Amino acid sequence: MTWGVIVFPGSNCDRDCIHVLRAVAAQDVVEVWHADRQLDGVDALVLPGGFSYGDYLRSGAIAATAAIMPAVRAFAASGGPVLGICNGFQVLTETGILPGTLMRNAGLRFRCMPVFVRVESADTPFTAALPPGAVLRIPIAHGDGRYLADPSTVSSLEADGRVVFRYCDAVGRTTSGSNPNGSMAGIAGIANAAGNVVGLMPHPERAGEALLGSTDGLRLFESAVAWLHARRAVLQGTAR
Amino acid sequence: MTLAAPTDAATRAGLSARDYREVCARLGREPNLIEARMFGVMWSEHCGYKHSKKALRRLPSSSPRVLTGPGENAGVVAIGGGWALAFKMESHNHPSAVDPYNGAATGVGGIIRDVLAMGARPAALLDSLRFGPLDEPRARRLFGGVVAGIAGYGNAIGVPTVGGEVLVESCYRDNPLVNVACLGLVRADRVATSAAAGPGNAVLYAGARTGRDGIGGAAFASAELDEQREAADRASVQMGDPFTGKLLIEATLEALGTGAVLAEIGRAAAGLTCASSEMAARGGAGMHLDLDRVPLREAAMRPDEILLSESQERMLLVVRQADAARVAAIYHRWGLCAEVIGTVTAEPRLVVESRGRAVADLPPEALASAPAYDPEAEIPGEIEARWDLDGAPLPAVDPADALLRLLRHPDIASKRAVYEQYDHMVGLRTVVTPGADAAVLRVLEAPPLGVALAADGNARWCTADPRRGAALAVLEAAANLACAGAEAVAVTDCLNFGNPERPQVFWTFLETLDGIADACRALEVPVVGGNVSFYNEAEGFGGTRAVSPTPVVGMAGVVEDVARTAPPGFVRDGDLVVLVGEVGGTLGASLYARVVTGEVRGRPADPAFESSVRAIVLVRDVVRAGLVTSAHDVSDGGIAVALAEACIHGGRGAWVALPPQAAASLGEALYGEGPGRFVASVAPAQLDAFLALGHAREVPVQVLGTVGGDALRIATHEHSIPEIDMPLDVITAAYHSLEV
Amino acid sequence: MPTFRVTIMLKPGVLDAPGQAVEHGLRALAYEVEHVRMGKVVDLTVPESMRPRVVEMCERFLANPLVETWQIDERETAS
Amino acid sequence: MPTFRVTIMLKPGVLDAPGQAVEHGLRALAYEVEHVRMGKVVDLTVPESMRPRVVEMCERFLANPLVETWQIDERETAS
Ligand SMILES: Nc1ncnc2c1ncn2[C@@H]1O[C@H](COP(=O)(O)OP(=O)(O)O)[C@@H](O)[C@H]1O
Ligand SMILES: [Mg+2]
Repeated sequence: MTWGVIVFPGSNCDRDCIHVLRAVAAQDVVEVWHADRQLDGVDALVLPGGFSYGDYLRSGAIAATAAIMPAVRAFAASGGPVLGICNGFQVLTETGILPGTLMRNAGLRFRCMPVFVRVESADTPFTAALPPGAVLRIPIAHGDGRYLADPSTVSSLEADGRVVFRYCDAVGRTTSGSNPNGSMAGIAGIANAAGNVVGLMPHPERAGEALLGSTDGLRLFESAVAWLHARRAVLQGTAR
Repeated sequence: MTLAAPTDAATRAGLSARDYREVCARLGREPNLIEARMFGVMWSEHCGYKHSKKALRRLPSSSPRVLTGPGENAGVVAIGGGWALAFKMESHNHPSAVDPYNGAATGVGGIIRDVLAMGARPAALLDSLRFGPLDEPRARRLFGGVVAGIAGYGNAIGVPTVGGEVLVESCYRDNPLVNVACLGLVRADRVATSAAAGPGNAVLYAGARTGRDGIGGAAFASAELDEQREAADRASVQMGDPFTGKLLIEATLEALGTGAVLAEIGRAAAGLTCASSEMAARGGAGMHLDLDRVPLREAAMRPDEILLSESQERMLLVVRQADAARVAAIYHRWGLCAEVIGTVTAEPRLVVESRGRAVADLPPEALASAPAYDPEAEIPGEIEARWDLDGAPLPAVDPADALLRLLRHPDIASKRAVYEQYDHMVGLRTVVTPGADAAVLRVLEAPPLGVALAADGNARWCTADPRRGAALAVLEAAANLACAGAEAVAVTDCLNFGNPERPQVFWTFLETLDGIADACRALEVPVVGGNVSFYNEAEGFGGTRAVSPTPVVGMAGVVEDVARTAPPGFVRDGDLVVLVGEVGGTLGASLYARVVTGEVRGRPADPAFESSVRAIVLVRDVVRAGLVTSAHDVSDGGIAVALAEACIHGGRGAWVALPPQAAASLGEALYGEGPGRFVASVAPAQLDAFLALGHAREVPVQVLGTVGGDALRIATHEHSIPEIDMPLDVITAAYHSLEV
Repeated sequence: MPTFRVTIMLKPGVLDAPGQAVEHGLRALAYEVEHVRMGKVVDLTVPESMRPRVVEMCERFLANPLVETWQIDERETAS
Repeated sequence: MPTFRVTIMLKPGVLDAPGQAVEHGLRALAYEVEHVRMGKVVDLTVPESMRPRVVEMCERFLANPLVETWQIDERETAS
């Protein structure tokens, strides 16, 4: 499959995502420049972490105005898998493609460490291959990761199974101690209504190789690849 | 010719009478005000190394691996696989004292650009920090502000901060130290230079616009700091913009990739003046600059302001005229400024033009080579006085209580509260994250190759004996690397001292250099770059003291296979706890003595280079061979603290016996400090091989006990009642008590 | 050209972590404080033609309506 | 209790990276803007006794006198 990784000015995990997709997941990858207007021939899209435009004003707010974003919106609307990681998640909320917003960590500090998240929904390309309830060990590295939305939004997210990842402890329990940033309901990642767009604060690309301590993050990308192959098979089937 | 008396111009430019006469002598005329200002910053201690230049020659700076030694933006050393590392440490002490956040942040930005200027992709940062006692509000504010500044810049720019140090001593109360090292990776055949060459070539300005930032900051960094000056110097703080810094990295690496860049330099200190004169001097060429073409942030900047501005995130490049537009286009695409502001000339003159007339016309060499002094050196009386206290009896303290006090001491306590605020993983290179003896980065481009990094310095040892203290710091860095299975290949150092014009200070400086040199020779590792920071002493703030001699040693080593390193913590119950090296060490200038007497007394251990290096090499080899399951060097707090840390890191206890006859006292056996000692753990089946190897290498290796249980128990004999019997959770809590 | 000062504050209900930190910081320095809220200001100088669109700039971009409120004040025009 | 609004702006000469970024963002959304500066506001509610010390709070803690200027306005007291 061919993945597009968007490069915003100030993205700093773009090369990391490209490495994991290419060298570990054996995918084709194209860098998508923020100033481009088209997304040609990509099967899936990653909005990487970093500090786009320095995260000035609000994290992700200025990147949300980038020339490429209309194409991203269209790709998302067409059902293409989109993964927003950390700053990429913030960009997706700022564009309104995902609901809610990410506020300054409750502790006010930037936090870089491995955390555990529980897979709450298999209804996305990135979790379809993961057993619901699976506990993943994936690092976080953010200062603005406290998920916030109005209560009605959160309850509908919960009701519709759109909370995809929730912070938990090593055995999957959600405790106050397991929530690193004060996110509502311990939310670490969510999906859009169709499920094809997922945003999360943890960095799956940093958990892609045993040498770096965990391969749990790789499973998100592999899940999406399997999902894409399945979809392609179906489409070819219907085409025939 | 005239031996002019220092004019008003000279004093306004911050030139001493002596230096002003030297300027006139070199020029054969008096400089105009702008020229005088240019000399003022270039001949400041910070840029000019007037007091240190000659002494620095004492450091060994060559090895078969060295591609670029001291003198360039950063040293470059081959690491195999066709790759090389660029390595450099800088101080940002005075700016951080005045404005902890912006001072530390711009320190990070500056050192990253030095490494970038070698053509290397910045891959890791280390930060060595020194503060006054952390129970004092001002020290707390400085600590918090500096850490926030390093995080604020380093995290955003996407270079992981993988290690460092935090040490606390009262001498840093008014003089906090902020030293930052950057490591970059570059293909051995793609190393860049800052030597301007090729008459007619274009001088390209790239990056952020020039504003009135830190005018005269380089000189400011060398001026003794007191309250009045702090007020007066406010204009001198610089503000960094990591966002632009990140764009500058990507654009510059892309530009270098085209092969069109002939030379480049990344400068903030002394700005355009320093960059242009150093590039020209290093290339034996000249430069013609037109200030009207410099992209400005503010209208109506004076020529000297443009020349001395320390605005951040700027580079100066030399490219062929034919390539200028193509290279500029790369920077523009990244949203940065790029303007041709001049040309390289054959004749060694730096001619600066503004509004159509030449405002300065100077020999670059004269600017770039400040006079080298031979300051007087005289041994400070108090040093011998301290030595006389060696072996003097210490107040009796309950050993278990002492262990807790040591584990809580900021010098030893876990720095997790600091490095959790740093993105230490971005780049996917960090195989061993902060908290271990050395950080290990993989060289993604040449697996399974890796690079290990450590930074070390010890105020107590250097206060009591700068020569030994500096040597011990180098040995400790090498020991840290050995625990990661790494062979040391490069040292960069930051030398933080008081006023070098005082003979007692300069004596400690020379001793320190000799200590570093001795140890580097013993380890056969070159010093490829570094920095000197003098005048770290302050009047006011209720203190008048200079900092203790504070060398900070940054060391990089090669890891042949990143999968073969050893963790510091015990990993398996039933493994045997092994001591490499002798029990004992000394309590002279030890942290134990500091904690129980409140002062630094006695003399630190003899470096014993031969045996220490043998032990270091043995540990490196057993780690590489996978013979040990964990390895941790014995440092501050001696064997007892090393054992406690191995238990805490591994989350399991141990029961050990320390043969007391080996030491003068129980306190010395437990808390004595000395080089070339390690606490390792080994699977019983591997023990004989380990012992045999130790015997063959003439390194003492002895079994102290066994890993297991939920407490650390240290007895004097195998069967006696433990002198120390501490539950794991108690020592763990003490160790994790440090807050930022 | 007209200059507008846009003042952006968090909505009353929303946890203002930075504001709380400042509150603690001031108390640590032995100042008595009842309450602290933090916000942002954006000073905008725009061509006359943009005057009618400043509100839109706030809604669409400068503020996040989900958690922030804003206020626009015109400042005496710098000539 | 009196409430003060402290408005903190970077000194004119100081690089305003956030302001530049916001300017860029507005242009990207096709708004014409001449100039943007960003700053902070701190709304302080303090006991009457602290009124004389608000200036001091700004100097010592709220602002960074090295790079910032501030302005204090009293707001109609919220009962
Ligand atoms: N303590 C030191 N040990 C070795 N080399 C040093 C030391 N201090 C300075 N140097 C070298 O002297 C040169 C000038 O130092 P410096 O002015 O700090 O460089 P920069 O201008 O990049 O800060 C550099 O190449 C640096 O590596
Ligand atoms: Mg220097």
